Amino acid sequence: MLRLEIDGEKVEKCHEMASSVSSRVNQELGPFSTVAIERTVARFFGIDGVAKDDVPLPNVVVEHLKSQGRLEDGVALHLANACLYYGESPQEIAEKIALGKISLSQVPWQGREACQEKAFELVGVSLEKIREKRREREVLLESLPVKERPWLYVICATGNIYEDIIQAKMAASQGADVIAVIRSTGQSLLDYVPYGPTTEGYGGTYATQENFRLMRKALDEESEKLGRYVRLVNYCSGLCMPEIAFMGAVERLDMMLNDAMYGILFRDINMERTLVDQRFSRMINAYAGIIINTGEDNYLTTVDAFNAGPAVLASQFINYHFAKKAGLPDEYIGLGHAFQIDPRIEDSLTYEIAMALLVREIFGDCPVKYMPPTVHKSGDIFFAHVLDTCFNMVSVLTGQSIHLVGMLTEAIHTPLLQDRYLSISAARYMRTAARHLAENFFLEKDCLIQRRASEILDRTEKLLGEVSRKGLFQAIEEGTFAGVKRQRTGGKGREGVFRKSQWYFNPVEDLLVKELFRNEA
Amino acid sequence: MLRLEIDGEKVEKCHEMASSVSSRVNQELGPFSTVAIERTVARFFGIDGVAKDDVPLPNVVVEHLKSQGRLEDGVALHLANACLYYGESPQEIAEKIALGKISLSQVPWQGREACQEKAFELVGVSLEKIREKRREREVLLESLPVKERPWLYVICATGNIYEDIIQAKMAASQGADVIAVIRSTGQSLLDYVPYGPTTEGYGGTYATQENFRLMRKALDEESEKLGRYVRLVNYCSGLCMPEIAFMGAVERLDMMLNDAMYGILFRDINMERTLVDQRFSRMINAYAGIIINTGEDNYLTTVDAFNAGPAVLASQFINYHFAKKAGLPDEYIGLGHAFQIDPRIEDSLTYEIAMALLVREIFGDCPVKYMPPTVHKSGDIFFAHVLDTCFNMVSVLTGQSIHLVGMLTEAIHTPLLQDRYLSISAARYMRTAARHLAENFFLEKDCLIQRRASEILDRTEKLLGEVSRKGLFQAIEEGTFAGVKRQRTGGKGREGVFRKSQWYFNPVEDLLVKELFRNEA
Amino acid sequence: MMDDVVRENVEASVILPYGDHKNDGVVQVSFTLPVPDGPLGDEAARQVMRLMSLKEPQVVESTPLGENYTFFVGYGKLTRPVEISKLKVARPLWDKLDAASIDRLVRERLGRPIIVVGAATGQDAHTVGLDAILNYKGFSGDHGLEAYSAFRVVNMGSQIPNESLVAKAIELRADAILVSQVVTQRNVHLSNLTNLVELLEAEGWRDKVVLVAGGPRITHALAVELGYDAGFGPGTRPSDVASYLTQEVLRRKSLY
Amino acid sequence: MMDDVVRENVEASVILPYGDHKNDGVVQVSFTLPVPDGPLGDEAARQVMRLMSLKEPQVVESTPLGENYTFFVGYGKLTRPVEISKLKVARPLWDKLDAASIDRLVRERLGRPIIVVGAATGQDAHTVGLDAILNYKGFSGDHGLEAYSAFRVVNMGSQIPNESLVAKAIELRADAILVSQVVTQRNVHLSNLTNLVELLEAEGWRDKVVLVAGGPRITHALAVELGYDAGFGPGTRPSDVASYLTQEVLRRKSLY
Ligand code: B12
Ligand code: B12
Ligand SMILES: Cc1ncc(COP(=O)(O)O)c(C=O)c1O
Ligand SMILES: Cc1ncc(COP(=O)(O)O)c(C=O)c1O
Repeated sequence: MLRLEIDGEKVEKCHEMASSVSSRVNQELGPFSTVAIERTVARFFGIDGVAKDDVPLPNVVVEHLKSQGRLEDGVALHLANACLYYGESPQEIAEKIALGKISLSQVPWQGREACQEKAFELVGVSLEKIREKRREREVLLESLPVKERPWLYVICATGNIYEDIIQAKMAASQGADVIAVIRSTGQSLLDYVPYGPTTEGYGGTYATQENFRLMRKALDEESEKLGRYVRLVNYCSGLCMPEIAFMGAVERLDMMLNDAMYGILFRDINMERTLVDQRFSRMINAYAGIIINTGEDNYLTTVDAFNAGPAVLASQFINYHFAKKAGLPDEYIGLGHAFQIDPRIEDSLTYEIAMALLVREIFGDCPVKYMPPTVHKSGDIFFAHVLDTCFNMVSVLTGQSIHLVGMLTEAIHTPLLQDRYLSISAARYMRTAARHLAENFFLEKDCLIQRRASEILDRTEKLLGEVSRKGLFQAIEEGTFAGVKRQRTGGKGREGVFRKSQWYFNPVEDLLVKELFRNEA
Repeated sequence: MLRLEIDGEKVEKCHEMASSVSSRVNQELGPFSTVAIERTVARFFGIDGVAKDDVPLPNVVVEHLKSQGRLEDGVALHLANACLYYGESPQEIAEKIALGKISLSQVPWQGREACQEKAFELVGVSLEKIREKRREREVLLESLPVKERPWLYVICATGNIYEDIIQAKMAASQGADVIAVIRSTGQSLLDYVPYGPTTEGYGGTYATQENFRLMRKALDEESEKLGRYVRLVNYCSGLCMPEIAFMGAVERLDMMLNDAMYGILFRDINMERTLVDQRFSRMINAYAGIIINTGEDNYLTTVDAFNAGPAVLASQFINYHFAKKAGLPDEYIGLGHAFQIDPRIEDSLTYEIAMALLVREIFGDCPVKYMPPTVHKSGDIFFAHVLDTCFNMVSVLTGQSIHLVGMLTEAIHTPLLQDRYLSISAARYMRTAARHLAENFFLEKDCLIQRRASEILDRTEKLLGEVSRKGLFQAIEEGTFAGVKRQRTGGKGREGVFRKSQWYFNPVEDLLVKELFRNEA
Repeated sequence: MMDDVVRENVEASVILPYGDHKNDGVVQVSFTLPVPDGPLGDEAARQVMRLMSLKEPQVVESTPLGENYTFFVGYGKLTRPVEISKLKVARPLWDKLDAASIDRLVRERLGRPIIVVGAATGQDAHTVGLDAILNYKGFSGDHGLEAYSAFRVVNMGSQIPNESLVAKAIELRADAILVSQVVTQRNVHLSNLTNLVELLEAEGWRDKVVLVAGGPRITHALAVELGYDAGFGPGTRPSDVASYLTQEVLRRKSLY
Repeated sequence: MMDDVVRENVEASVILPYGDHKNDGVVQVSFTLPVPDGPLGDEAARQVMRLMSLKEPQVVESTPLGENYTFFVGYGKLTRPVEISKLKVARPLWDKLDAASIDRLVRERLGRPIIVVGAATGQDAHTVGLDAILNYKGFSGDHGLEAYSAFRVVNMGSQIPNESLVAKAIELRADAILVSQVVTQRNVHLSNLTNLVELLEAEGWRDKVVLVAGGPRITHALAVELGYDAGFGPGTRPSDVASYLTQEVLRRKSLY
């Protein structure tokens, strides 16, 4: 087995620092909620669908309350109050709000206790539904076990969910274990979640509940046929993180891309907004038994991968602790890593192995999501296939868990049918041909791999030292991650962050905290 | 470093058995010579060119002597005798023979001593030319050093030497270290060597001296341009082994395919003919400083590679000892091996590594020629490229010396310009990206690689035991190698083998033996 | 007829390549042009794609292979569709039989084994494909003709002159001749195959045998064109050949 | 003119793809058809190749991708040649200048830095290409425009609405606008690029700036067609852009 000699104390030190960094953020942001969280609570109440002009009802409710100056209390109290008073369902209340027939702040007050009780009752239905979906998955996994590792993960990105379905099933039948439906370019900056099936997106389909449902259904059929449960992934990033987390939970997605800092760095979303939203969305992921995928691979596409090791590792530590604090156990924290060192560098493959091993070993119980080379691929699809083969080799050799299958046409277009097939079959070959290869080897003392890994760990420790000294906000302001600088007060969606009032109440959060941290209490 | 724990005693035992197998053959065949050897001697005398009907003059001379019933004495005595008597050059004598103007057996006898002296003088010129070519190579290698390993070896096979030249230069500029010009299908069964440049061959050009010269010249130019000596290869197998060895020696080829058994097994050439010819041809190779390539890779294309390990290794031992007994030092014995296990077999890559390491380590000073996957390639050029990438990886990981670059279009056609480029660039990438990778690893005790290698060595020892018990002739008759059975008395070219008379004299052999085994005396 | 069954499985009667969307027509191409790398080369490459009737030709890679030669990878869209109903599909006519049925049929109807002579002819030394069909061991877990009691097989091996093959077939009064041709360079397989037919005709034996060709570049259509009864390409299983030969030999004697 | 020099380097006036021999016309293709794997599918694939004007179409691989979809690899020979002299090659007009000359030229002739505003517009969040051109660090060892005293650079970053870009350019009285467009799906880059031109025209600013587009799917010809002054594709070096901008800006002011 390839095992590094890692300095356990250094790792411990990194964990401590990252934990304190995330605690400090959580503490500072504890008093805040966001429009996205409140819309999520509305969804937990069962509010769905769109009003005229396609505005989703959760947005209608939250905007309405905001315009009345009462959003600071959270939507839950006011919705429950209205339900009690009118004796109607939240959906009916929401529809009436949309028609201007009800004004939430005008509804006669039914008392905090009654409202809270009603609220717990109403969101309880959704929570039960999520538990139900989780059990469903467990049963399916029992009867349709997935035996081979790493899981082969491919994307569909036609922009038409029905076309995606054909392609996803085909990919599954070719050997894919995980299907990710790529999201339309730009959805992360929409401050609402579109509704219904998508037939014309670009760079992908919208993350809508209907799309989730359609694809999950199709994959369930295919899983049955193949005798192997095919997992479904979508994105839980952007301005609607928590709402999408909810949708994924009730439609039995199995994995979601959810990173504590991705929106800040790569979509210029406001820091506070993202950091508040990530916590709540991850609690939902945790409750639903959904594996999250963090986005450190993106650093490696933005800055020079050869030098980005410490920033990637530091970010993984931080992302990990944010996730833990949102109630995710290790087995659900799919940290992102990627094979992106310039292939012209001498010994690049050796460096890739070093970093892949390091991440793998430090987060031994986390299912690392290992991403393929992309940046250094060109239109030479043949050489791209060579690079992917090396990536496949490193993945199997270092025992990765989730293997995003690289595409030979990465530099050209989102995958054609044939690209996906060729890439899956290459990855499958490696998984079989090198299945027990790693068991044959161990590492020489002080070899290049060992030295490289130690160096990266050392530099990570230093970097985390700086971050914990400055705090995460300042570190990001100074461009610590992916070379991107963002201002705490800048970025999109900042207007959606608000300080909770003294009356603030969020039954979903209360219940999730209770359930997720039961043992800690 | 990846190093097997090999049982040194077993290896020693194998060497002893293989050595005795080859000694027995050499002894048994000592009293024989062949038409090809005599034609080679004629060439050493300086006879070249063709008579009418394109029959090469060396053939004319040998056929003439044969028709006169005096071939058993060897051509040397009679040629020298004629030269002395007529005071003409061997070439002039040969031309006259062709015109029916001279009858060798009729020439008045000048005395054995005078004839031998004349013969030594005449072949001495050719031997000096070969030494000169060897020095030339040494000087070029000094000024145009080749630094990277493994050497990348590619083929040209257009059937037109001038087109080959364009392609060979292009390949060299793309990074090829060794150019092999593929020989026209079927030349091995011609009992003469065609003359002049080839512009219409199939599956390749003829191995002619002119083709050798043209290509060597072109590659010398390109070497100069690139600052790196580009080696040239051609085939020294078939009914004309020794003649082609001579041509390669005087035209400064750097490597030649020369196997002790290939002709028998794969071209159904008579056993005795091949085994007599191989010894003489290899002595010439040795004298010229030409690396030979043996053909065990062919076994792996003919029978199931997973099970062929012991036969390959046994054959390598035998080929090695034949080579040693022909005066080749280890550095010139390029044993053939190949990556050919069915890619659908679990752990196929691990088995490939095991065998590649085993061959590499047993013949530590021999430059193994490692051949790429071919049999299991289909028209799926993309997957073929994946297989080649794995082959490239194993080659670098196990420290091979001569790397025949696999082609993604192997199953379709001899390489197009673009195929060669794509394959060379894939191999170069691996050589750089994994340059020091092997230094990071060592092998676990009793791992699969170790176990597989030991098993193959054990079985090789048994197999060699059988072969040495039966003798090589019977072993081949029983289909020990590549599953091919041949009769000692069967096969092509048998009529060209003859028992030497008591007057037999071969000045080339005498001089080569003296030079090559100087230290042993 | 199999072909029509398959035709029915094709959903549309007119089809186009499918890249990412139905009927998008996307095709990948690669080729080398004798031009230097640069804007002119790229335009020449696009022109090649236009000559191939590809719309929106995209050069996604151009790499110099050496002075004045450039390798191109491109994508384009074919808009000229294939009309399924107009395709002419040639295949030998036979139904797959299992080994037991074949052995029984031949025993019961012919009363003796079918005599088969096989060879790789001319300069061709590729025996693996021929052996796969003829020898006991077979191919992909499917036994070769030798494994059937229904066949008596003579595998002459490689590099057999057509003359020797014909002589052997006549000598054995063979029911079928099986020829393997792997090397296709400069179309040597075509002349070899044609020459065999001519020899057989000259000997007056063409009609007395079922004449079959096989190899990676052989299709049934090509074989028929060259005067053979059937052709078998890559991936052929011995049991396919056994089924075909049984039916064809019996049919000729009106026993099937 | 570079193009003619290059044209002269092409040895023949009429060229064909070169596989293994001059003018053999060999082209590799691959595509997927909505047909099941089998003889009908192979024939359909050969038909596709015929529609692409390929002679001797050879299907070397057919693999089922799923029910009713088959992937094909093929080789064929193009016999319709490219006439080199008829090709229209579009490229921006500039000579390569070194950094020192650029800085000197601008200082001496313009007397102030060239003001450049750059952005990845619309939904496009790909900044690496734009940064490679603009930022100090540059690309492949070639420094970006920021490294020159000749330029004052404002890199607005990614996902910038065209409106903001135009507003910024007007505010700074920019000499040049540099737009990066990487995502091309459903031709979103075309509408983004066109829209920018329209906005600039509406503001009366189109003629006041040198307008440049760049990205992996941008060619000069395309950019010009869309109303830009120049387009830069993959592999562009910052020094190319610096050379072009210097010459173009000075030329417009009759200083070059
Ligand atoms: C193994 C091999 C060899 C071995 C052959 C060993 C042997 N005992 O057969 C050796 C090393 C000797 C060899 C030599 C040469 N080879 Co070679 N060889 C191959 C290789 C790698 C595999 C062929 C094979 O065994 N396939 C497996 C069998 C099972 O498949 P198959 O032959 O297609 O057979 C199936 C069907 O076609 C069909 N079939 C075949 N025959 C018949 C007959 C009948 C009657 C029927 C019904 C069916 C049938 O059924 C079979 C089972 O499904 C191919 C490349 C490749 N991957 O295909 C090159 C290849 C065929 N060789 C090639 C060449 C050029 C040569 C050489 C001329 C030159 C050289 N490169 O050294 C020499 C000369 C040999 C000669 N005189 O013929 C070329 C041919 C190019 C072309 N299109 O013409 C190829 C394609 C490689 C290449 N890219 O250059 N070769
Ligand atoms: C890195 C990357 C990303 C990163 C971007 C990080 C960042 N900070 O830029 C991340 C991960 C965020 C990303 C996301 C997405 N990406 Co992306 N990404 C890439 C990738 C791998 C490399 C691009 C790159 O950096 N190239 C290196 C630079 C130096 O090259 P360049 O951009 O061509 O620039 C050169 C020239 O074009 C020119 N140039 C470029 N701009 C300009 C401007 C001017 C003025 C000038 C003069 C010159 C110029 O000069 C540069 C230097 O030579 C490509 C695939 C690939 N290998 O190309 C996919 C790719 C571009 N992405 C793609 C897609 C679809 C997306 C997503 C929409 C969906 C998804 N797959 O997740 C998202 C959405 C992003 C969005 N909203 O735009 C597709 C685009 C398909 C298409 N043809 O439309 C690609 C091709 C991948 C694929 N096969 O699916 N991506
Ligand atoms: C965590 C995470 N979220 C989201 C995305 C992409 O989604 P979008 O383009 O919608 O922001 C990525 C891309 O890799 C990611 O890593
Ligand atoms: C030792 C040796 N000689 C010769 C050849 C091929 O030459 P020919 O086809 O002319 O026999 C090979 C093929 O691999 C070989 O290994």
